[in-house]
Amino acid sequence: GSTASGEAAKDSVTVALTGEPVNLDFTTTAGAAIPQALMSNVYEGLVEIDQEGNIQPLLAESWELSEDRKTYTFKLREGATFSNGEPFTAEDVKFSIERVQSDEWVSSLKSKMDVVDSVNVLSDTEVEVVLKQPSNAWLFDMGTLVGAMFDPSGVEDLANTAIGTGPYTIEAWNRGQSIELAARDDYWGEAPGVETATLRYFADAVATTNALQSGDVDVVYNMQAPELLSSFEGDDKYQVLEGTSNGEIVLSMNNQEAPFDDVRVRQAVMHAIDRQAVVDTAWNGYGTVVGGPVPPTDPYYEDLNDVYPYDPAKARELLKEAGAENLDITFTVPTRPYATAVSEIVVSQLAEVGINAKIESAEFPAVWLDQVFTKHDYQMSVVLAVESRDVLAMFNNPDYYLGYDNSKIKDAAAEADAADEAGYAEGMKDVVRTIVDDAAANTLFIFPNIVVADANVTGIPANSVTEALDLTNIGWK
Amino acid sequence: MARLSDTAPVHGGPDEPLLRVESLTVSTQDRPLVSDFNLTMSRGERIGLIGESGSGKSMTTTALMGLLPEGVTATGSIKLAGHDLDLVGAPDQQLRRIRGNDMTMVFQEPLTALNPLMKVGPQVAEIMLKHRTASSRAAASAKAVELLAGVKLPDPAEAAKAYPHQLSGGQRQRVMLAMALANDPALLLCDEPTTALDVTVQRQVLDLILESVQQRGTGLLFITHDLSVVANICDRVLVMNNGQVVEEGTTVDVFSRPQHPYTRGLLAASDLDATDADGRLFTVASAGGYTPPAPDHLVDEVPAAAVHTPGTGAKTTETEAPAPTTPATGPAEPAGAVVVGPETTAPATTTLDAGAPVISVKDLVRTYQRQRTSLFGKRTEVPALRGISFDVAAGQRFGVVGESGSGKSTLLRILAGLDQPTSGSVRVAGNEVAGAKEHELAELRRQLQIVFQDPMGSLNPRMRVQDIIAEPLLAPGQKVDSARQRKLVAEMLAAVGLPADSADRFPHQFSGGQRQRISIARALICQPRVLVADEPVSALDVSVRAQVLNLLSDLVDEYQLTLVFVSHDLGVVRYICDNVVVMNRGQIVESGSTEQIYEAPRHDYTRTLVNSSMSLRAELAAREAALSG
Amino acid sequence: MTTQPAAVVRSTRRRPPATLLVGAALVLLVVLAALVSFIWTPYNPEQAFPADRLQGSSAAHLMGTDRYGRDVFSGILYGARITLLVGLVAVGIALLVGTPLGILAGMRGGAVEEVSMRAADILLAFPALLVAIMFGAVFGASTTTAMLAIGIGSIPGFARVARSGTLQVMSTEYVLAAKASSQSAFRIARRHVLPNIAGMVVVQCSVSFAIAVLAEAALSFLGLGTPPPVPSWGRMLQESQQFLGTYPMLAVWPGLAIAVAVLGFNLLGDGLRDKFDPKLNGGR
Amino acid sequence: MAIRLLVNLARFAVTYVAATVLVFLFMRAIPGDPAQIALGVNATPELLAQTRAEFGTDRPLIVQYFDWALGLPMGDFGTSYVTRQDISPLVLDRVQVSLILVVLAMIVALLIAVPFGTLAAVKHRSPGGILVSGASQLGVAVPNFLAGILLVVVFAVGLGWFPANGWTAPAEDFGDFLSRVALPVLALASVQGAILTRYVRSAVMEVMSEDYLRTARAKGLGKMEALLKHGLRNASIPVLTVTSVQLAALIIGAVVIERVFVIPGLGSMLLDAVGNRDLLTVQSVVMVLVAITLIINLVVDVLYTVLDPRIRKAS
Ligand SMILES: Nc1ncnc2c1ncn2[C@@H]1O[C@H](COP(=O)(O)OP(=O)(O)OP(=O)(O)O)[C@@H](O)[C@H]1O
Ligand SMILES: Nc1ncnc2c1ncn2[C@@H]1O[C@H](COP(=O)(O)OP(=O)(O)OP(=O)(O)O)[C@@H](O)[C@H]1O
Ligand SMILES: [Mg+2]
Ligand SMILES: [Mg+2]
Repeated sequence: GSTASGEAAKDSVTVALTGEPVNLDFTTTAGAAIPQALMSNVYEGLVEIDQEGNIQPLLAESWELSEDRKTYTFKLREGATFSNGEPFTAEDVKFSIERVQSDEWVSSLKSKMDVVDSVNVLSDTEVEVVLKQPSNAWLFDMGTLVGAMFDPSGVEDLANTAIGTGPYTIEAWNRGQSIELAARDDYWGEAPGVETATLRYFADAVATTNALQSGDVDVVYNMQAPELLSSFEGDDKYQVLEGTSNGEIVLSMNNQEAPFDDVRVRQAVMHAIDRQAVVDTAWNGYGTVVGGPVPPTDPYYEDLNDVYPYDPAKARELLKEAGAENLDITFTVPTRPYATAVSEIVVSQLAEVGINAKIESAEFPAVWLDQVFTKHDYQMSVVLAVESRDVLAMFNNPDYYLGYDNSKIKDAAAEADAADEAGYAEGMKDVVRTIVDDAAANTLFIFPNIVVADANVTGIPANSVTEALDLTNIGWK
Repeated sequence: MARLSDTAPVHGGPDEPLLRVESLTVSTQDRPLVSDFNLTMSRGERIGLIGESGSGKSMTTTALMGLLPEGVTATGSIKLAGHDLDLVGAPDQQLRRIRGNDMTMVFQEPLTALNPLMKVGPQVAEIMLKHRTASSRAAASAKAVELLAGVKLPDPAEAAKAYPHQLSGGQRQRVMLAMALANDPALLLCDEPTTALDVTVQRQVLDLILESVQQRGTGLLFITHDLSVVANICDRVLVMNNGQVVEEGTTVDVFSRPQHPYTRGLLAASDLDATDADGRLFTVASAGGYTPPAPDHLVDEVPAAAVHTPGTGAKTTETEAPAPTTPATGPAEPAGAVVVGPETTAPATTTLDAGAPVISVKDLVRTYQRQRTSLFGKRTEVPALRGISFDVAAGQRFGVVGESGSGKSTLLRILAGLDQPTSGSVRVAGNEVAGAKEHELAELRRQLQIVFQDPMGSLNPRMRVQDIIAEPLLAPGQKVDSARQRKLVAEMLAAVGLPADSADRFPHQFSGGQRQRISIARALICQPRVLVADEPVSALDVSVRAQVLNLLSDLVDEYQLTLVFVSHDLGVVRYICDNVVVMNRGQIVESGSTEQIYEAPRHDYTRTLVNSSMSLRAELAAREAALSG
Repeated sequence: MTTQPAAVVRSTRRRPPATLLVGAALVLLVVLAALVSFIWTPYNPEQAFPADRLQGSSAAHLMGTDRYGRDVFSGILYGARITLLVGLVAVGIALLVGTPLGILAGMRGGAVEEVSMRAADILLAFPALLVAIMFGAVFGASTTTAMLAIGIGSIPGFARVARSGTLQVMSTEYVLAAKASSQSAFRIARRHVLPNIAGMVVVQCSVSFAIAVLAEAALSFLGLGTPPPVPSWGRMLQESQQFLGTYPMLAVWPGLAIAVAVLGFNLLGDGLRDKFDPKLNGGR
Repeated sequence: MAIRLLVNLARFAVTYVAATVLVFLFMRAIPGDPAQIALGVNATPELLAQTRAEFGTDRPLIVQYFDWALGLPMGDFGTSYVTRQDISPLVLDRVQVSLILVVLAMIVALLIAVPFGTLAAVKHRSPGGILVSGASQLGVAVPNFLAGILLVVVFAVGLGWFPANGWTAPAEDFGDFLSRVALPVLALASVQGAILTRYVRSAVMEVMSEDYLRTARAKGLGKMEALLKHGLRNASIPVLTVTSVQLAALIIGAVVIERVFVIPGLGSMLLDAVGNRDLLTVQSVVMVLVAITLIINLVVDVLYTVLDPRIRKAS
């Protein structure tokens, strides 16, 4: 931890987080907690996604894309080593990518590597990746956890030891309390501003700010209780950063089940809900209302608020048209603070247009995954979708729990992925617009990434663009 | 600290009375319990307080101690020599220094008066430690054992380590007494300290009290129902009735020339040799035709051995009851347990089935495990019954007398199926009790009722008297509607001499004797065939005692009730029982018809017992003789 | 017949103790609130008015509004229903199952005692939370499942309290006396054991009531209790946590309501306990 | 003695086995697939099957049961498929933390409850007694998380006397341990103390009218003194019962306080494990709880007979 703030030349920083990793192996265990702690800090990829959502070189100094947009040739950074002392080479790239495709990886994210046809080592520092078809998404994904670079000798016990090329190693893990990261002195890049960075885990948002106020932690990252911010906002001792994340609060409607198999009913829901009011009441006004399932940091983002303005009269009309007046529905709400907060206001607004939603809680994740996600046994739900660039994952799959009929976007999406960057953005915008027009789901708002920190801490990544919490640049004024 | 002893007191001259009580009135919110009580006691004086049960005797003494129960208040004035303050309304702070030191009290009910979770030794030691009359904890413990020995508790060192529930009623009472004597008080208040004691021990204990009182000039206020005890030890007597002192005077005057009709009634009722025209014992109500004993022409009737002069009694009784030396009827020869044929002593009705005995006890042994005193200490065994055998025929009135702690209560508990023998067999009304399961005892219980020795403990504090008495009517098989229940209860209350409105009160609102009557009423309400009664009249004043004894006689006659009657009062046993067994140390040392035992005791212990018993006439005569001689 | 002390005054009903009166009054208040909520609340307690959020007390909103702009007073009235329901049903379950179990164990001894007390032990070790999670997961979380889980979780407490009291009562002579008059075990339990352990059991009831109300709050928060938007005092309190620094009144109202209910039941419990102790009030 | 010990052990064992079956079945009855949770959204059926095989959750229940239960006597709780670690040391760590927290809290609670409860009983008609009763009743009405939060707001955030939260093992740094454990113990103890106060009051009321207290006063003991020396032990049986029940319940019941003060106790472990459907860990935690509860009860039963010699002989 840290001592009283304001002291000069501090060499450690403590970050408060909610949600502790259960183990260190994101290749077999889902959830954002593991990559949050490890990516960028312990593991690195060939590329990284910067705060604006752009792809930047990391372990690859540069890369070239072939004319047919199918072959990437990476030139690797020299002098990078794993924390076990092994040098980072092209062989490791091949090993890492192929491992995702193997049975060793059981995370569902492995499908992102399906597009890779082969990996060829050209030299120690040059590697060529051949794709089955052109893909814009792939390179972006290489900046997320599937692109993490492993050493063949460092994957024995991934659940408990993490060996990567990043600026930190795991010094200690106090289960139930904290993970201590120690800066490596043989890191290839610029050393972080601190010797140790401690990630302390809290189950409760109020406890994080208490710890900040009593000086036990220096940074509260991804703060979950926006109502508490008011006491920090006017105070010089603290800085409050309101970044964005790639998490969308999605009010899902089961597209395959009555009454939401009728597009008019879904559209009625879109009109019935005042999304700004939802943000204001449920999350104290923090969060961005965008009207579509795409966060502003994505290249194909656009403001789609105009498509379905808040218009209860219109909603009622649509319902009448669909013959769905005085609708009784069940609203399955996962047991998460954001979900409960959102559900209360949503129910109230739905009631105004004559939709009587009965809330049923579902324990998250176990019951929710089982009931809603796997069995599709629900009518309406709400969930925070945190994966980056997940529009297609959600809507381009009729078997997905949303049950959106993807026939209209399937081809367009494939086309966009294969196009060049500009074409990709444009193509995806069309896809997204189609999804929104069909009212496939109601994206209520983009979840904010709120950070409260000691005013003297620098280098805090305000936006959460991927799952990683990048502590490479953290330090003290 | 002003301690009063045989040496000169700190304040006042020797003429100053030890205790002066002026117009003491004790009342609850809605009625007076004691009114206008006056008393002046000088040093070394021994005053008896007698009177009807519930007349306020205990309340008076409790008021002197300043320990009235919640909701009961006292007015008037109480002055104790050596203390300037009036004890009525004095701050607890001050009273605390007096209580237990200058003034001590033996409470009426020994079972509930002792802390059930503390060994008795430490309970006795505590009073010395509290007033620093013992130099150290060890000294106090040693003194406590000494005191327990002084009150004739067998094996005092072991007894000191026992919990109250492991001691017999009489033993507990003696523990209380040891406590009260510990600090050589200036004033000793005794509330029926010997009710649970057999006559030999009673004798010894009385002598002990007398001895310490005489040596130290202690003032003694002694409550008892036993007029012969009063005659034996008290110089003066106060007679209370209905919350008021109705007569006061020297013992001889009051007992031989009673002025107040109530006193006369008491005397009549206490005289078990005298009966009224119907052949029943006198009660206060029927005492009209009774002539009190005139000591002068009775002297020659007194058996020589029964004459006691204060302070010398101890010599006539053996300190240790003799170990059974080949008793006339011992456990070895159960057949010898005499079944006295009904024809010899049968009361009026003789239509008895003389064949099968109602109760048949063979080789009965009960050994208690006295709990380990510490977690790993070893257990000690207490042989309460060491193999006894006897038979009781139907309609018989069977008396059990014997030393305190000789196993009488244990025997009765086993007869009632409330305790299991260690070995031996017990048949009651055709049911084997030994080893019987709870449901197998149902039949037994329909036929047998028990009156417990300790009245308070056997009454549920949360039940009204109505429900307590009616309880046996609710036993399976009985079908009595509630109106009839009320009627029966009312009848029983009248029969035991309790006011009808007692039915709606709770047990703690009654005096000791009243409680005993409640438990007798409960036992008799369903007219059992067998009644086992453990000291059922020892807590009763003589008038009520006479009433209850009459009641028992009636029942025996009317319903062929078989009675097993435990008492230490030989007079009572003699009056009511036709057969007697004498118990000592868990064994029957002698048995036979009452007359036979009383007139010609064969065993040493029986002789001691008979000799130790006191009679009013004898005591009065002795007192007269001492005065004139 | 001996003369008896003149007039033993007939037992007259005396005024019930103050605790009993105050307790009854407070409980009545809660019951009234619950009843009133069936016919009238100032606003629909479930309806959010985002424009009116987080207002202080005013004529329009007696207790202000919460983060959703819901009227707190309406919520308090409505929540009384949930609170009463949860408290009474949970305590009822525990009382009706635990007390007889404990008495049975204390009276019978032997195998019965062994089995029932070990069962109570296991139940005691089994976190109510886990039971609630299971019910919630299997049947869908609701007020009912929460009530059941809390009730079941409270059984061992009652069983143990009842058993230890029973053991003490069974060692008294009045039970011996009852046995001697052939009273059935059931009757002994009802007439001797129950009245004499009632004091402890009543206290256990009132404490359990408090615990149940608060546990419902905790379960609601974990999504295992009354689902939103139905207001329950516990959840209102939980939701106000974040506003302690800014709108403390949001915590004060439900906190006060819970305190009133709990206090009411506790006082009632104490009062009853003292009233039924004949030694304490002269038995009148 | 030896036989009694054996009987007790056998009884313990049977109860324990019954509990294992119950816990095991219970955990299987709860919906939620551990493999599904490990893989999260987007899991494909093939991956799920593969993961289940790896976890062993696809085996017949009876096999799973014995696989787990047979390890228990050896203190082997198995390996969690969520944390991929041996469960035993992890659970033991948490048990230590919880026991320290809860036992300390219970001690403090008793230190509050015994004097105040006695006072409330002795002075049950005077303002002081009514005040104590009232305060204890209000105390019962305070949720312990609220007590915790208020303590933090005042003493940690406001006055800065204590750290707001966190845990340090006593062996590691005793001073820091004390400063961190103070507030959570106080939060738990204040509420538990209020609850116990009520039981103490009731029990003391019960003994106050007993004759032996009058005897004690007749010896010259003051009212209070008599009560302390002769009454408390008599009143202690029901209080002991409740204390033991509360103690057992609190080990998990402290979870809310663990959350507020970020303490790595058994309660939060259980909650996390249930959330992750970490079946083996949940089972193990519950079995540890069962063991603790049984031990507490065994001790309490012995204490009963030590405290009250009248209670049934060595049964
Ligand atoms: N706690 C109490 N509250 C009210 N009345 C009581 C209480 N205790 C006793 N009494 C009543 O006070 C009267 C006097 O009782 P007390 O105990 O002094 O009688 P006693 O003369 O000692 O009788 P006994 O010889 O039977 O012991 C009785 O009528 C009894 O009913
Ligand atoms: N529960 C017990 N545990 C251990 N010893 C006991 C127990 N009950 C009685 N005793 C012992 O057994 C012996 C017989 O006791 P019992 O009560 O039968 O005597 P008793 O003849 O009725 O005496 P008393 O006339 O004094 O009432 C006594 O020495 C007593 O100390
Ligand atoms: Mg008396
Ligand atoms: Mg006896």
